[in-house]
Amino acid sequence: MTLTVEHTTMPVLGRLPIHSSRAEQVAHIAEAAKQIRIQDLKLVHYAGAGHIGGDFSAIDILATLYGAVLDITPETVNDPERDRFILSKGHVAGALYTTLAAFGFLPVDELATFLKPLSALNGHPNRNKVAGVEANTGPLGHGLPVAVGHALSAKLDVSLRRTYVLVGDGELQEGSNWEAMMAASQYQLDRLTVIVDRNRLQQGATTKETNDLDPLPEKAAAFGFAVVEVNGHDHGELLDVLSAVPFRPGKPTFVIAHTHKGHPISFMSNNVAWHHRVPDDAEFQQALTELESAGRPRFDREPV
Amino acid sequence: MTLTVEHTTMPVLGRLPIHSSRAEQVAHIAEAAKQIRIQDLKLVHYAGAGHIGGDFSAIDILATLYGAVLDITPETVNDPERDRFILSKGHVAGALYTTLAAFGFLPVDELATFLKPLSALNGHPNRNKVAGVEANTGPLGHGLPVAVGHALSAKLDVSLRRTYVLVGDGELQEGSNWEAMMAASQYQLDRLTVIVDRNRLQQGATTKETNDLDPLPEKAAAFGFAVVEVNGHDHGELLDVLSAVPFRPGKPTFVIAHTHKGHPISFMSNNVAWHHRVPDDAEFQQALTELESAGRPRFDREPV
Amino acid sequence: MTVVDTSIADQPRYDCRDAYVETLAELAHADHRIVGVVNDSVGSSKLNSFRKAFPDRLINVGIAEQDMVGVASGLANGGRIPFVSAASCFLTARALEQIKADVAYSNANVKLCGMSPGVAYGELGPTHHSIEDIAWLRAIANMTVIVPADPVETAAALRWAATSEGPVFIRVSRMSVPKVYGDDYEFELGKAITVRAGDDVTLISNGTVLWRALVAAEQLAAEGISARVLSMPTVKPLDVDAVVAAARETAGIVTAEEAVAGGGLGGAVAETVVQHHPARVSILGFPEFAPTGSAGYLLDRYGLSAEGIADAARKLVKPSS
Amino acid sequence: MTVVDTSIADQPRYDCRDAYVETLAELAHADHRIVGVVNDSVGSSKLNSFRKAFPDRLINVGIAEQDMVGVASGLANGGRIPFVSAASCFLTARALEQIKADVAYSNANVKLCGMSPGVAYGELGPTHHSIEDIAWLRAIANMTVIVPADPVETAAALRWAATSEGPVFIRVSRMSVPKVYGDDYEFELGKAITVRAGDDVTLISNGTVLWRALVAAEQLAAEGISARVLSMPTVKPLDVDAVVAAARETAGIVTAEEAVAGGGLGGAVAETVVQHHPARVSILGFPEFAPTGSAGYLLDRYGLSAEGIADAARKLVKPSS
Ligand SMILES: Cc1ncc(C[n+]2csc(CCOP(=O)(O)OP(=O)(O)O)c2C)c(N)n1
Ligand SMILES: Cc1ncc(C[n+]2csc(CCOP(=O)(O)OP(=O)(O)O)c2C)c(N)n1
Ligand SMILES: [Mg+2]
Ligand SMILES: [Mg+2]
Repeated sequence: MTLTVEHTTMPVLGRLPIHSSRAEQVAHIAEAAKQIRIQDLKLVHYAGAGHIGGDFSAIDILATLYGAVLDITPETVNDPERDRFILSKGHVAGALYTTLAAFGFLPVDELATFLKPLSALNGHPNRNKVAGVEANTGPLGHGLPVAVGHALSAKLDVSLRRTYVLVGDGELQEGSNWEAMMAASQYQLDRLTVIVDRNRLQQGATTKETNDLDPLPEKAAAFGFAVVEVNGHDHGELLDVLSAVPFRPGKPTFVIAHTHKGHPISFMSNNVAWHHRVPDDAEFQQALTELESAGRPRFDREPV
Repeated sequence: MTLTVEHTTMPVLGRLPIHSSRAEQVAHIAEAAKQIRIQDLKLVHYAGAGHIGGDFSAIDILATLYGAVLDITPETVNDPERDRFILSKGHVAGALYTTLAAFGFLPVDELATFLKPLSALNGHPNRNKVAGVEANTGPLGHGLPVAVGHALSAKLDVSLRRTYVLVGDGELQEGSNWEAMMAASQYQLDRLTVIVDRNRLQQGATTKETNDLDPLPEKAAAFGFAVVEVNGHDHGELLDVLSAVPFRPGKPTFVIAHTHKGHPISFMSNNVAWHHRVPDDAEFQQALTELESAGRPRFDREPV
Repeated sequence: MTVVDTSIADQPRYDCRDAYVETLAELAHADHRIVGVVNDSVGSSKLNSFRKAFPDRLINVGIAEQDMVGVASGLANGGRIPFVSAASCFLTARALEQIKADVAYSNANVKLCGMSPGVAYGELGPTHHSIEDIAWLRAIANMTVIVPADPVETAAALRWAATSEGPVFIRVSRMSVPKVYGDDYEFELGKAITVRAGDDVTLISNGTVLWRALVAAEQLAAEGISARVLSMPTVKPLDVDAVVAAARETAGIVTAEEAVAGGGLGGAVAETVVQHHPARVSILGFPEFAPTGSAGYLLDRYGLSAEGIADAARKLVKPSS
Repeated sequence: MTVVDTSIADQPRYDCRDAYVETLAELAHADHRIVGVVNDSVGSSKLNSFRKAFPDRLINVGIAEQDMVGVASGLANGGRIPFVSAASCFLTARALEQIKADVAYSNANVKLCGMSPGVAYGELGPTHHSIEDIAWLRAIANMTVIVPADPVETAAALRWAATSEGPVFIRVSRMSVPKVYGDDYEFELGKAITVRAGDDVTLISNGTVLWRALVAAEQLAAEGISARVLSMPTVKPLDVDAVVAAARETAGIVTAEEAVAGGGLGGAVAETVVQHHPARVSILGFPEFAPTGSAGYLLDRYGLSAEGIADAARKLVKPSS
């Protein structure tokens, strides 16, 4: 199996006009998320590598951010006053590239180079090669300190630009995050938003079995953050929360987005095996069918 | 000024018989703490180096641990079943050496080699050179992970031996500590006790100005510890708390010992300048007079 | 000791992590002090079977490398013999001060096993390439650095480490390799092994590149160039005598390793020859952060193929004008 | 450029951190993008006056080196030019993966200033000795490594760093040194400076050891040995031509640095000569974790004194039988 341009079929969706209604925005994000998932599935299946579980866990968040929240467009990708988004869980680079392509930062057919020799589309994002990437991540626990640094620069500039960083929940086991959270709170970086992809799975097991993060809201609150919990697959909730930050003046925001790894694919969802498994032909077909079937996939937040 | 054996005048105090009364134990610890401070003052003054502020902040804790809590004596210093004490804030090595000498682990006159060429008594403790030292510390944020490792080994051995680790409050800004705390809670290491020397000062400023740890009790509780606060200069409180652990079965203990850097010296106490300043002749004399003057120095816990 | 040398390129290939887990389980059965310590790397270290056999003796601290190494040091204080198993890139870069202070300087009996080192993670990119690990750990005093070349040597080095007291770093390759050694191989610390005799030029290698050096030697032989191939599993302490003999007896040395060009095996060989017997050394390795590509692609691209090694050797034997 | 060379040992001594803060303030006045980033190291980096002058532009993240370097990378993303000032031992050991990923691989415009490197912390012991920093950072691609020898060179290197784009590591010495350079000195990246001409043997040094090499050269001159002294402030990229010329024109090279023996300047020189012009090199540095002792005591103990350097040079010129 080889990935070719034939597999890069996603339409470029772009942004809606600024004054579109909330309902229009939500529908647009939902369509984007659907297209991004379909395209990302093809990338992983045909390239034979990737982190599809974490990709699908994060795509609704990415689609919301790039589709309606971030003040950044392909034209302003180098504007110093752009909002910054840092993908700290860099192993879902495939989801990021696909999202960037969906919103016009990257030619869709360039996705066909994913993981190929000399491609800009490495297994982890490289800001020197891909427009729209703000930080070279991959080792966990790096994005949050970098985001704090950017939020500090904005504060020094007395700028209103915002910084968003998406971290994995397992990733929060890295102490560097807690160092950064203390500093963010000390410097009252209320234009910094940390989004946790709270899928309760890490590479080899559940977070609970490995090194439990709970009570996560209490941890984040004790580290000086305003904490909000959302359904991380509900575009409306995500849009409302991510565009409303800060919630408490002077406090950075910690959004716990409850998600499922592999959502919404029946056989992937909440299944640790899909951290970096590659769907075979049958699995690929089934996943494609599930994604293309009408209706918005249902996600009920688990009892914690 | 040169440190010589003439300056190593401290009596060896040793331990009281096991069945001594609490009052006797407390009096013994108080006497030990006094002698250790006098000796440590001489070390720093005559050697011309050391961290006297942090030493004096921690000496009551050290004297309580070695004087009445830890199941370790000069004879059992290599016994696999001994309790372990790890000084994570390794910059107060002088206080540790002096305490070890007070309780017979080290000849008192060897203290005269403090910081001298080829001495075992380095500016930070070396477990390969000094009996009673369990870990080579100095870089902050190392002792707690090591203590977790030891507590795990005890648990694997189904042993009742305990692990105590003393950390600085500024030190808790290191993320490695929070990694270790998550693991300690995950593994339910209830025979592990973390003692924080909560003097609210770090190297260059207050913790509050630098990177505030508060609300520290909430942080530790959210990381799965049973939290207890004590007056870190009150030998009775320290004895009661440190010998009563664990407080919650299955939970490691986090003892916040409220202290003053430089306690009880009038001009050092709670003064950041004394992190590693060396008392000149006049200061030395005054400090000595204050230490030798009768009565137990008073320490009122600050309103937080 | 037997050296498997006929048409090595055609032999079956092995992922050394399999030898790693087999050996670790064997050692753990024999010695209750042995424990594993991981950073959510049970799967990537292939330790699922180990966990099944010794559920209490596989300590997973979560994604927290500093804690992982500190915990290992504490476990050693408690009498355990911890084998830390984590991707070499994260183990060495993230926990370097713990490796220095808690392991090397503390002289703790901790075995650091750097899994999937070099460019094994291929397309995952430079953040996941562990090409600096050898240079980094070699710079730390009291640290033994071992880079086995095949599953036999991996197992032998692990057995040696389990019974020797003190800090050891062992690279455990993921990129599959043919067997270089027969099963009678015994690991000797600090000793080079002449896996092929020769007088014209010397190839010094280890890890996943050693068998490529053997193939290069065959290619050179076909051209009438007799290449000595030294296997150098121990980068630190280095076998000074073997390097000096090579410097003295052949036209020059090519070092080839799955690592940065300089500071590692090549650096150690260079420092040895200049201090004992100056000679030409060609140091092969990665000179930069690699672009996207598979591990095999990257090795070839940077001359760590049989062809690349043979080329470097030819230049030493017949320097162009 | 003038070189101060008469009886250098008798000249006044300077703590290079003073030149550091003066220059940083001067740069910060001229360019609003410059900020300091510290880990509770305001005092130990002597930045109290800087903080007074630029209260908002000194970011103290607390005792948290990983965060410090990550924050610096983020500040650079926001258009700032961060100068990270922290004890070199903690900066490099504790934040190595951040240095690799967030700074070097990201090609972020971050200047890493390793304060009080080498054995400056003397009696504080090996945990505080930063003797591995050069070897560690040299192994990382896209990383410039500079080790200035005196306050003049420290200031010049900082000015260069402020106006050049990209990652730089600069060691800022605490152990006091005489001035080697006149005030007209200009820093040129990757260029050795012949601070003393000579034909018999070459001494290559930098940092706090350079002036000792100059004294050694005087001692050797008294015995009729003409020693060339090369100042090598840039360890990476190395001045290959100057090293090759030394290898070609003199009997051998002594490298002397306040660092581990191997992997750093000595390693870089060794790798260069074996690949371009094999020659004898004697690599001076620390071969182990140092025992208790002051910085001066330790330098002497490990042959990094004028006498030790001269001794090594004599052996190259007149090899004993
Ligand atoms: C420092 C570091 N250690 C280990 C890894 C290997 N690793 C890659 S992904 C992953 C699991 C991440 O889990 P989580 O953060 O929960 O992400 P998600 O569930 O969204 O995939 C691990 C351990 C890494 N990339 N970086
Ligand atoms: C990793 C690391 N960073 C920086 C230092 C330098 N340092 C030594 S002591 C100290 C302050 C410690 O403050 P705290 O932990 O509160 O200790 P105490 O107040 O008891 O002295 C600092 C920053 C260090 N030893 N290790
Ligand atoms: Mg997860
Ligand atoms: Mg303190």
